[in-house]
Amino acid sequence: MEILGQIAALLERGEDQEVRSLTQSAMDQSLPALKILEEGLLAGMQVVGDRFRAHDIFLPEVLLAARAMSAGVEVLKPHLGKTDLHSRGKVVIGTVQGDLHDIGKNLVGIMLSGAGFEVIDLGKNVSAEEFVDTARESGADVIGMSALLTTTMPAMKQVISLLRERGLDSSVRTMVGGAPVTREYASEMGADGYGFDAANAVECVRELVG
Amino acid sequence: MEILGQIAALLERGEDQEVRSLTQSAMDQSLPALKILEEGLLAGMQVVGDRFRAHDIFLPEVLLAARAMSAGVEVLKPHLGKTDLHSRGKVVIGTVQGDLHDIGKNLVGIMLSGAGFEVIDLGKNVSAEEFVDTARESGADVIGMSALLTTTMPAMKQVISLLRERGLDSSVRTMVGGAPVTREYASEMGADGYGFDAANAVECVRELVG
Amino acid sequence: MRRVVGILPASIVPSEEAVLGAMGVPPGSEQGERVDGLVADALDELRRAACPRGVVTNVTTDEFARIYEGESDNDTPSPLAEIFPRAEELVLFAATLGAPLSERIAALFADGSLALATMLDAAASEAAELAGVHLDGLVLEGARLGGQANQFTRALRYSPGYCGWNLTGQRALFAALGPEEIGVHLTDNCLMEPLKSISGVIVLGPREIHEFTDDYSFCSACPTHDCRRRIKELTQTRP
Amino acid sequence: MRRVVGILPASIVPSEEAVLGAMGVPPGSEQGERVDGLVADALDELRRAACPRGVVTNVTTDEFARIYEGESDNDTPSPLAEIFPRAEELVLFAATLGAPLSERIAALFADGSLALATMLDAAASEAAELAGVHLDGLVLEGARLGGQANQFTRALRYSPGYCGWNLTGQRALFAALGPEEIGVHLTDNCLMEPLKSISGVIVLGPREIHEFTDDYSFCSACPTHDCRRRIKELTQTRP
Repeated sequence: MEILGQIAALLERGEDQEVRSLTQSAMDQSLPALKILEEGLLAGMQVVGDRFRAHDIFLPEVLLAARAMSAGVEVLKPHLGKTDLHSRGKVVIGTVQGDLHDIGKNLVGIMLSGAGFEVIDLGKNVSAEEFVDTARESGADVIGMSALLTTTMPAMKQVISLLRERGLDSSVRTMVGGAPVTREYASEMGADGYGFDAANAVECVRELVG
Repeated sequence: MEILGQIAALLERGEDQEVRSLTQSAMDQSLPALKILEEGLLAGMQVVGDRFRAHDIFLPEVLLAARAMSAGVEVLKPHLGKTDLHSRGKVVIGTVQGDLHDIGKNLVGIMLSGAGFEVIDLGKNVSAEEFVDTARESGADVIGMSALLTTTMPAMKQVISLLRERGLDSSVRTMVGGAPVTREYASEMGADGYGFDAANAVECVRELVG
Repeated sequence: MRRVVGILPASIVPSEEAVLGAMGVPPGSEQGERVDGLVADALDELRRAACPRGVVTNVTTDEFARIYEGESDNDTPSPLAEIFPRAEELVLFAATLGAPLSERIAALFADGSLALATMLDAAASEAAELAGVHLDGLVLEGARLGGQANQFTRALRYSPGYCGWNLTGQRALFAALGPEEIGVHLTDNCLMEPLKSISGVIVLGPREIHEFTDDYSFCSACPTHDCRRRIKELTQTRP
Repeated sequence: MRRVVGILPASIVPSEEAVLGAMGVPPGSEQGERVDGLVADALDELRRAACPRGVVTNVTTDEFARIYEGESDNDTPSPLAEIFPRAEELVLFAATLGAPLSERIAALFADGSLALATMLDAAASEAAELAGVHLDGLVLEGARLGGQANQFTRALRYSPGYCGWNLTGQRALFAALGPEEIGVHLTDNCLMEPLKSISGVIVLGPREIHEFTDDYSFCSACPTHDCRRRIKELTQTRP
């Protein structure tokens, strides 16, 4: 299993080419794809995530690690079962209606993917109906909403209300985040979780799904 | 058959929406797609081409007519046989190696499509091998080459030489054009045809194919 | 006076340290060759796709009072409300990096180049700030040449959405400035399109009028307290 | 003196007539609503995606003699060879509309929007010419302010690839001017990338030195004889 440790270490350093070729070597050695994913790639990303939360490394290195992870996943993809890639849970993310900022939401998507969640990114300016319909149709566990404008924060509340109206609030949990969103505001509007930054959002989803 | 005349007339005026819906109406009346193509769309483009060559209308109107023609062809496409759309012949076009100018070549492509030829556009900076290989594999009747630089004109000669080398010069004819290419230079390098402008290029291909 | 200016892409390219700073990397920390390469790639993309331009227009104190009042939803008190009546000059401004850059960032995200896209987004945010710095310089130089400013005059920018000036203030600002001419438009939610655009007022005056402490009601919710750095720089920079 | 300038997209947007003229439509002929709409769409695209910028640098007559000599493959005689020794000032120039515009044109062609793509291409060619006109104005104004030119001074541009100046002349021109700074690069075949770029020399001098007749050896192969219009405009335009 030495090779899986190597893959994790290379991924931590953001060596995408090497991660790709070593992942291929692991496949050539007939290691199961799911094992390579979990004990190689995801294990490496777990370390990266932990170090990021500990302010030991910063966003650029996380991005490079995520790029290396994608390189490895590309090799594994044809050999993974349909559910392997999102065994940890499925999250629908988007920036709420009226808001065009999506960099924070994109980072959350990168971090969630790196943590082994399946991410459905609806982009920006997403209506309440689109959030809820997508979550229902895809069987998502969590809806993650982002806003950068105070004026668009009420749109988050609309999504939560619509989930309740449709009786989906027990099966689909909600997480909110973005610069103007405080923990108080999040609980006030009835969100199940609050992600104050991209690293924290992963923890938040883990708790909601776990 | 009144409707085919109407389609032709609308196409001549560049009314793309109307050409689309009237082409659909013609289909709904169970007229054969090939008949609509030839007696409606191509008949209209023929008039447009003739008027363009007579300097009665100018390029912008030709472009609008070509756009209307595309709108109509889109409706017919699923109902046309594989060879219907290029029954008049197949032309490979491109700007020769080293040259990045492609507006003249693009116009030739628009005019040839409008005249019912199948056009394979290789883009710009196209090597002699690419011209010849594509022509052979696609069974093209004509290779049309464009150059805007005097320095890239010798690349045209290379294509003609390569065709001869491979013994394809009897089945694939060549046409050259572009600002610095004169009729003298065209015949000197052994091209079968010379298109001095986009309208003329269509005539030239017709002669080469006919 | 109203001026519309083209700004050279090369003059708004931020330093590597500034880009990394915008991504939360503390100054002076080594990031290694791969990160350096990623920043260099992002700056190349920026140089290629950014088309910075700006517009500035002078307004009187009375005119600005009406613009600042806007839709009467600012926080009170606010630093700007106390500062602008004491300004030597007030200049509305907007600047943008243009639509193609925003489209390039979106395209990189869409095709999965997440690392480069995120880095380019950060670089573009810094570049938009530098376009603002460029306008500060233009306005200061113009005011000095015209005799409305002297060697002690300093410029500080304020924007709707910050420091108590409600984002809805964009409407009055846009009506007075007309930044549509440089391709900047306002959405119903008072967001600017393209996204990498900035707008607000440049306040000219002696260093003293710019000073304030960050103890306003809204300061506790401010994630950056960037005012500290900006005010500090005013005392440090030579005229 | 060398100057690098950003030019506002709005200042290089051609008239509808100029765009149609570039497509071979004779002046004054009515084209109808649909064509007008297509031109308007193309000009919107141009305003959005063009990022014009330019660079100019003064050279002495001796320096320009070496640059013009280039790779010794110009036609002789040529108008420029006779004109430049009599110039008051010689200023190398390059201008570009930037890479995103060229990519936009290519994307429109690729997705089958042939009419709009062709119109935008024509509009962009005219816009590149207007960027040259903009540089003429800058250079003339600078020369007048500096006392190197007077009210009778006129500017005319010459470019490698035209009027007997071989295209290979781009190499010496680029080496002396350095237009890479504004994002213009030369291919092995002396083509500029992005495609909508221009380069050459601006010749300043009294109207008389600019006049020549189009009876040089290469004039018979010239498709435009554009020199006639350009020389005529010099006599008509007010300083």
